[in-house]
Amino acid sequence: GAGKSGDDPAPKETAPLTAALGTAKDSTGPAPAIDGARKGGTIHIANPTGYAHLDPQKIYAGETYNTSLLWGRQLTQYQVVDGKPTLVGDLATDTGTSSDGGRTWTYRLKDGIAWEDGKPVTAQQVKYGIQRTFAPGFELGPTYWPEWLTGSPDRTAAVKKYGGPKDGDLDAIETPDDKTIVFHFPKPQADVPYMAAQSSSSPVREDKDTGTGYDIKPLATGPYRIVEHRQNQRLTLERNPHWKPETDSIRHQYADRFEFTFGKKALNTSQEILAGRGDGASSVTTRADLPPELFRETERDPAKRKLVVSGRQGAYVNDLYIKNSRVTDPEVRKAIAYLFPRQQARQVMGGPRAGEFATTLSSPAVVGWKKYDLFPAPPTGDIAKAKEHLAKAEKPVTKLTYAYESDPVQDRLAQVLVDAFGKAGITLVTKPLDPASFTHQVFRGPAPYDLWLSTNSVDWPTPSTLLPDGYHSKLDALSNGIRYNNPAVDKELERIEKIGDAGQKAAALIDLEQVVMKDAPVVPFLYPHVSQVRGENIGGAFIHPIYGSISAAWLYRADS
Amino acid sequence: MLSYVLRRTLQAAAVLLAITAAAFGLFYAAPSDPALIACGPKCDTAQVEAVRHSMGLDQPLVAQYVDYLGGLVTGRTINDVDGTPIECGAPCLGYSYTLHQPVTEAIADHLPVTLSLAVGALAVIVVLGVGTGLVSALRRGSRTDRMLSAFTLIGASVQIYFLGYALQYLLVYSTDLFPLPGYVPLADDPGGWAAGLLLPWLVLGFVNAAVFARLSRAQLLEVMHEGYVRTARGKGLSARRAHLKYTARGAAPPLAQLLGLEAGALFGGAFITETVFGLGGVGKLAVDAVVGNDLPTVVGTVLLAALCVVVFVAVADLVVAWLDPRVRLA
Amino acid sequence: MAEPDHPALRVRDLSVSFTRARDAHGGADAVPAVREVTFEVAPGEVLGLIGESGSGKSTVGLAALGLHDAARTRVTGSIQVGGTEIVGASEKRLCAVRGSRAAMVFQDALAALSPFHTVGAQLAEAYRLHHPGAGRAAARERASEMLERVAIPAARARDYPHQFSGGMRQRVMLAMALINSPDLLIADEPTTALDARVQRQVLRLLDELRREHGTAVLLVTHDVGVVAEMADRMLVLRGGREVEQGPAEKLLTAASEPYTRALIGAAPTLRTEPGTRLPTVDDPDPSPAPARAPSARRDGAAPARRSGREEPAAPTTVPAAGKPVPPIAEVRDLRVEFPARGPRLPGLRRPPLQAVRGISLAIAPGETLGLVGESGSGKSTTARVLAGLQRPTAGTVRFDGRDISAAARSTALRRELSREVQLVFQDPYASLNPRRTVEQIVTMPLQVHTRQGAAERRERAVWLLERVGLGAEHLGRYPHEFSGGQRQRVGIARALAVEPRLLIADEPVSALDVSVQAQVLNLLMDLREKFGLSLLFVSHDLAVVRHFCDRIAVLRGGEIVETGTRDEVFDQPSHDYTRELLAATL
Amino acid sequence: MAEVMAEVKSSGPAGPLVTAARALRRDRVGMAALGVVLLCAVLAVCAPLIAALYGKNPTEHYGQNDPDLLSPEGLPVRPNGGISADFWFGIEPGLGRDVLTQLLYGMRTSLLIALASVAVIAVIGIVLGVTAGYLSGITDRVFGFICNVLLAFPTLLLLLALSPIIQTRFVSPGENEPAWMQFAVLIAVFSAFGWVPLAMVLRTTVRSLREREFVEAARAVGAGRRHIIFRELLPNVWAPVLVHVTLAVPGIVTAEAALSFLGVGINEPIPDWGRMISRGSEVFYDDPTYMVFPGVTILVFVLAFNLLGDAVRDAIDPRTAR
Ligand SMILES: Nc1ncnc2c1ncn2[C@@H]1O[C@H](COP(=O)(O)OP(=O)(O)OP(=O)(O)O)[C@@H](O)[C@H]1O
Ligand SMILES: Nc1ncnc2c1ncn2[C@@H]1O[C@H](COP(=O)(O)OP(=O)(O)OP(=O)(O)O)[C@@H](O)[C@H]1O
Ligand SMILES: [Mg+2]
Ligand SMILES: [Mg+2]
Repeated sequence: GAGKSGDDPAPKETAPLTAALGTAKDSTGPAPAIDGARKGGTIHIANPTGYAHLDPQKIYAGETYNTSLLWGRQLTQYQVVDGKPTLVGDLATDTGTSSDGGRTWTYRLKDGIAWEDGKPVTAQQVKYGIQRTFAPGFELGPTYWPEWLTGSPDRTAAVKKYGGPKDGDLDAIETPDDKTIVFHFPKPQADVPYMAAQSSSSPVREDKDTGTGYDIKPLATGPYRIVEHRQNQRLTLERNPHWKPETDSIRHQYADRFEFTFGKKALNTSQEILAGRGDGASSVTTRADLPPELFRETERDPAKRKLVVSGRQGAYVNDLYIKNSRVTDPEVRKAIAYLFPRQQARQVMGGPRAGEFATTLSSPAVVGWKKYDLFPAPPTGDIAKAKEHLAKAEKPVTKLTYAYESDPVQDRLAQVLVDAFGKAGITLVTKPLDPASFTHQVFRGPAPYDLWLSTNSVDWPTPSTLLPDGYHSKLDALSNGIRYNNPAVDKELERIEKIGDAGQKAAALIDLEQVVMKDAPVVPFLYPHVSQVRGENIGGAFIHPIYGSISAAWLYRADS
Repeated sequence: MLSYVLRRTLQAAAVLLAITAAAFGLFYAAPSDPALIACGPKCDTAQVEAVRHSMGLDQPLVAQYVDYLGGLVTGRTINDVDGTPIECGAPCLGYSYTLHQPVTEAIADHLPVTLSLAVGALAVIVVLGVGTGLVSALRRGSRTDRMLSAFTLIGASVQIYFLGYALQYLLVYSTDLFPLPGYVPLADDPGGWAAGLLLPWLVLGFVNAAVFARLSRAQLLEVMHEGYVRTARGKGLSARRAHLKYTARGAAPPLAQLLGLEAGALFGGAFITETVFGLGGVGKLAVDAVVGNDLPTVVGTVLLAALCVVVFVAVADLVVAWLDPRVRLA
Repeated sequence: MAEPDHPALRVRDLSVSFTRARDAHGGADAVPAVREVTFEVAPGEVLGLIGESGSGKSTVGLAALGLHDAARTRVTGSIQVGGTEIVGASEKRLCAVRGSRAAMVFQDALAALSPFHTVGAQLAEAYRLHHPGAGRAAARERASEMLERVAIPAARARDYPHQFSGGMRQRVMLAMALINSPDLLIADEPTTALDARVQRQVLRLLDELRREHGTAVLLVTHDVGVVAEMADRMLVLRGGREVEQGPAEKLLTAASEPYTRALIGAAPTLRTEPGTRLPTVDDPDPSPAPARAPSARRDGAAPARRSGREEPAAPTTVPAAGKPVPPIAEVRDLRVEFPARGPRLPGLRRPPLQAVRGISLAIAPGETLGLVGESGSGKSTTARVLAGLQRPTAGTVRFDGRDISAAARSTALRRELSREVQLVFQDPYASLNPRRTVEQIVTMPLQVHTRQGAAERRERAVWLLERVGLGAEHLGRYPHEFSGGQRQRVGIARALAVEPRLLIADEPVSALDVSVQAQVLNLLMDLREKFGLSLLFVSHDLAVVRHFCDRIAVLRGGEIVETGTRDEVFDQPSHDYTRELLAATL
Repeated sequence: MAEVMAEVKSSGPAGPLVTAARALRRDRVGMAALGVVLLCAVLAVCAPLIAALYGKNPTEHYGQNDPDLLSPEGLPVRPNGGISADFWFGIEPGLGRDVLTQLLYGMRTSLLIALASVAVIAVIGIVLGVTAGYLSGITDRVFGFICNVLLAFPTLLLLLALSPIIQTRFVSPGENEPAWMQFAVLIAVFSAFGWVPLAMVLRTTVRSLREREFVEAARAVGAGRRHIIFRELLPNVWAPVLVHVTLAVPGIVTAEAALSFLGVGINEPIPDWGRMISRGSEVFYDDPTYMVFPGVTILVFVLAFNLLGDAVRDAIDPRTAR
């Protein structure tokens, strides 16, 4: 079977795991079979919350990407074999060919790909899908297509040039025939194959585009189709008869049905699954993590331990953010990097299961990642070193403000920080904020907070979205929340932007990362891990290396 | 009676107006912005403003409130975040941008769970609470009295979280003694319905029974010494039957009142119990909405809860007047 | 039916004591209420149980049915009802006896009837309990029949006890006790609240039962007249002990014990000279009350005007005829209606009950007006109107020339009024707050109307209690710890606390034994003399009324049928009803 | 009769309060309950003294600073929740604070909030409930309206909505929310909503008491509304009042625990009994010992408090005695 089960609750250091680009041969179906997989049966997925959006152009979150693989197909997608991801062509025959220094990208669609009603998938439908990302109401999804295709700095500027299907055809995408799709970008773009794997790159049939209705029940191209979707209640899928395995090198169609139920708390679901009560034995959770309450129990009982599926949460990194415009003195930021008590902080989060200690800005899952540690300190922090740096500060700092999303675990985490900062002579003022408006309160406007913990993630596992989208001084507060401002870095970023070759670009960004880190703009804390549970009768469960949750498209009923 | 119903209806309407207005106002004063949340973290100012406009949040608070009330009576058309119109039939409680569902529909989805939970829990509360209160009062000062007091007080001092999870762990997941908590519609499978709700009923009932047990004990002790109870025994009624028929009747009015309050609260949703047992009821819907700043759902659930309270309090008053002929309906 | 070889009731060495929880020195001590009493009642026999208030009469009655609260009462000795031992019997055994073989008429009718059930339902229940075969309809039928027998229209079976007058409630109690034709009837003051005619009717009913079913009756009463009429034998109690026992005639005419003689002598009769001081048990040779009284008024007491002992208590304050003195209180064309319960829909509504239909009364300063009349005729209602508690439907009510008909609505007015007008309630138990001690109850008017300190008030309370035959030791007790007559005296003490100018006394002596009755009447006469107290005296006891009142109004069905001076009414009654009443008086 | 009186006289009359106190003193269970309640109060008041003698404080993260005490997962290494000679009640999972001092200080917080709220609830509930029950008509209708609004208004929602408002409006961004403000808000909200059920039950009781003749007797004597409400009616409603008040205490402690779950209770690092209980139920599977101490203390306290309430009820009821 693919993936690893949770016999490793406390992962040491995971090897760098990057998604290589696959060849055209890798892109031909069927997907590599899973040992021991069987056909038939129903798989239950019990999640605490339902899906707000299923419209492919509105989906913008790891788990929904992951689950939507069941019914949605994109130009490219990650093939995962033994936990290793490879980007391959999905609807397209390969990951795309670029010309004109990265300004033109061409994709050809495979033969035999069809919608759930049997009609073939065409290049125009892919184009229509991408055109929708310009339309009002699609602000929720990623903004790369509008920005790249119009050469605009942001989506607002892009939609002024083209406002979606209502403005007619978008000239930047050409569909010479039903099978070919050609993108023309004003500036060179290196990451198109990765963007082509995003849900936004799914085809949409204009005749079936019912607006709000499509958000609830999109038309399937994948191995399963949606039979019923009652929002926040349940979602039922069954086999799509028009999906052909030989066209798909990624997905499987083992189970007969998928039944999603929403609303039950993770603790309940996890216990049901671990105890095999009710539908527990044939259930998995994809949106909920194993609750800390059950950590010890799953460790004690080997039968339960094997039901825990763990892995790194995609390319996420958990950092202590420092607002550089408020904590302007790099010496103070360095002091914070030294005193940060990673060990104690992780202890209140449940220990090693929460993740590995991080020292780098980007995740080991990113292509070309290099390990470095610019402020080496024991995991419990180095107060002496911190005091040294504080002494070097131009103005002594005695008080800092730490904002966090108000909840019990975060409350305790705040106390850990209060303790550590206190030891270094800094009074930490703690500001619990309403979780619903946390982002808004911390990022927008002149928020009066110096520190907060946050998770950054890249949209795909190359370094090209991390620094350019977060550390350029011209970016707005929403992207560059810490107000990092280093003219040298700005300049370098502008240079790198123009590189069309993916490899070169990635290497340059990786090198730039350490330059940025010298300023200690943030303190890397964890490469977070996730643990989820699967029922006794569920096979093929692993944490998707890119999307960071159990991927439904690989599951099968081990008992059927 | 007729004028009573009329007066109560008017009062209820006034209460509901006040409550919805208060909920509206409170959320307006809150620092978080529903438009931002609906739009998503990556929205820029212009987009947020567009969303705000299509949600109608750029209008004055009073106008929004009036719109809302109008929709309640006649239904209305609401814009989705992207401006697509959504038909919302009367009684329209608005459209939730978080759930992507009309609030009326969301509540209808969650209501059966809450109703089932409340009905059973009330039964347990009454049987357990009044039953132990009765036995305690009859055996005042005895060991039985003390044991029952202690038993119900455990209920009062224990947390539903704790009790719910501990019992599920011990009785469901480790030993199979109890059926798995969950909700099956009554119409589909009455047996499964009762089985799935058994543990939640017991826990909710046990935790809330103490008030009833204590109050009924105290009330019964108060009434037990009335002359008419002695008369009843003088007629030849056994002490037990005399207490059941006469003492209980005399002690009933405050209990009926409390039961009305409890019913109002339970039918409005029992958030913690619903969460602990993984039941998706109105209470959970409400708190999720509050936490997620989902204004229409908040107001909708508040309205429902308020309606329940108002109705049950009125019914309780009616019952009290019926129980005690000396009391006039006010 | 009792088996022939068993008496209906056989009591041997009965002692009853109440344990009181609160007292000074730990350890529950006991209040002995009955000590070693022995007597028997044969089938068909009537035993009159008399004795002063608090002598243990009700306690004996309750013990005979095993109704004492076992946790708080110690009962020793033996009680057999038709051969069945009651003391220590199981609840089940007792239930079979209670209500069927032995039934009881409780003393306090309002408190003894459930306020939550209609009178009819309470009666029917008593029947069905012991006739398991009887259907609901049969029981209802029987209940109506019993109500009719005690002269209550069967239609009122659907009413609740609080809608009845005091006498009607008492009759309901009686009907309930008799519904199963018991072998033994324990009647605890069954006729206290009944006028002479109805009393006679009720007694006749008892007599019928006795003859038809051989019912034995333990008649607890303080009314010597009733005993003389009904009882075959008599038992006199005092302080819980038997004083004397014997055939009624003998005890009434030639009792061997001086106590018995004094008790019987204390009762006024239609032949006693009106207005004289009555002899009491402790003071068979009546003399005026002790002089010094702690005053209710801060500004000092009115100088006590002693009247000579021989001097007849002439109604000096009564205005001479012809000389118009403005009345202190007056009602004119008074009407009081009570809305009927039931659907409020027009057409279906029952007509309101007319309790008082246009009566006019006036009370001159210092005068005592006696209000007599049958039960339910509106006496209490009129009294309540005058006290400012009931709003009249129509008519004027004046006190001291002021219109007070709004007093029921206005707290300020009622407060002012209550300084001058006080009411003694008919139902003593119900009118005392069960959670307040006697001291609190009696001093409350002082607290409201004077600025006296606690010590002063207490002193005054003790003085008042002593006047009504209670004492300082009762100050800390709660109402439920008293006998019926003691409660009534507490009520009187409360009414007298502020030295009102008009006292409205609603059957103030109905529950009192003759001795205490005499004491209370003497007290009232003293007050009348000393302070010119005016009185509205509601009573059904014509002997008392004749003895005590200056003028008399006779009420029937909410209307005044006759009014005149004492001598006019008693010597030349003009209305048939009055004549009937007088003839019925025992 | 004279004899009867002579016997009674020996006891002498005493005020109702004195006699009630005497009755209570003889109630062994009642006295034991009183003892426990007083002990809790003393422990709460003397928490700093005890902590000083014991040599620990409630805020230091002992477990985190000593790897022998807590595992990397944050659970006590030693069995039974880390109970040892140093930590008599063990250490807290996660932060590794000392449980005994947490408990003492936490009791302080929770009891302060609960007792203060209950005091306000009792006063408002009694005054409004009895008054509204006695005065029918317009007063009663206004009362009914206010009660319904308050009852129908979800407390939780108010707290959730209120706490960010307070944070942004009343607390300067550079400062921690002062402890007194947290206390005041909680007490205010609990009191504002807590009095309603009590008042409504009292209203019902009083509405039927109002029809009793003794109230009429008081009116006849000229007693004003105040007197009737406070002197005549109030003594007759102590039973429901005591029930409500004694049960409100655990109710508020647990409610406050539930609030800290949603982040609107008493904030860290102020030790809080309610939060200990929430935390205890979180770690119940892994470290049951941690639940035991707050759980048992609260149970004992609640039991004692209610038994005391019963004893007081019995002592002031003239008709019951053991
Ligand atoms: N529950 C009680 N607790 C304490 N003492 C009581 C109790 N009930 C009655 N007593 C006392 O017992 C004595 C006898 O009371 P009982 O009711 O038998 O008198 P009674 O002869 O019926 O008087 P009355 O004619 O006034 O009704 C009285 O002194 C009374 O105060
Ligand atoms: N609250 C009430 N509601 C309805 N009817 C009432 C009410 N109070 C009294 N009545 C009725 O009014 C009539 C007169 O009652 P009232 O109490 O004045 O009689 P009474 O002359 O005092 O009789 P008694 O001698 O029996 O006490 C009765 O028929 C009674 O049933
Ligand atoms: Mg008596
Ligand atoms: Mg009367």
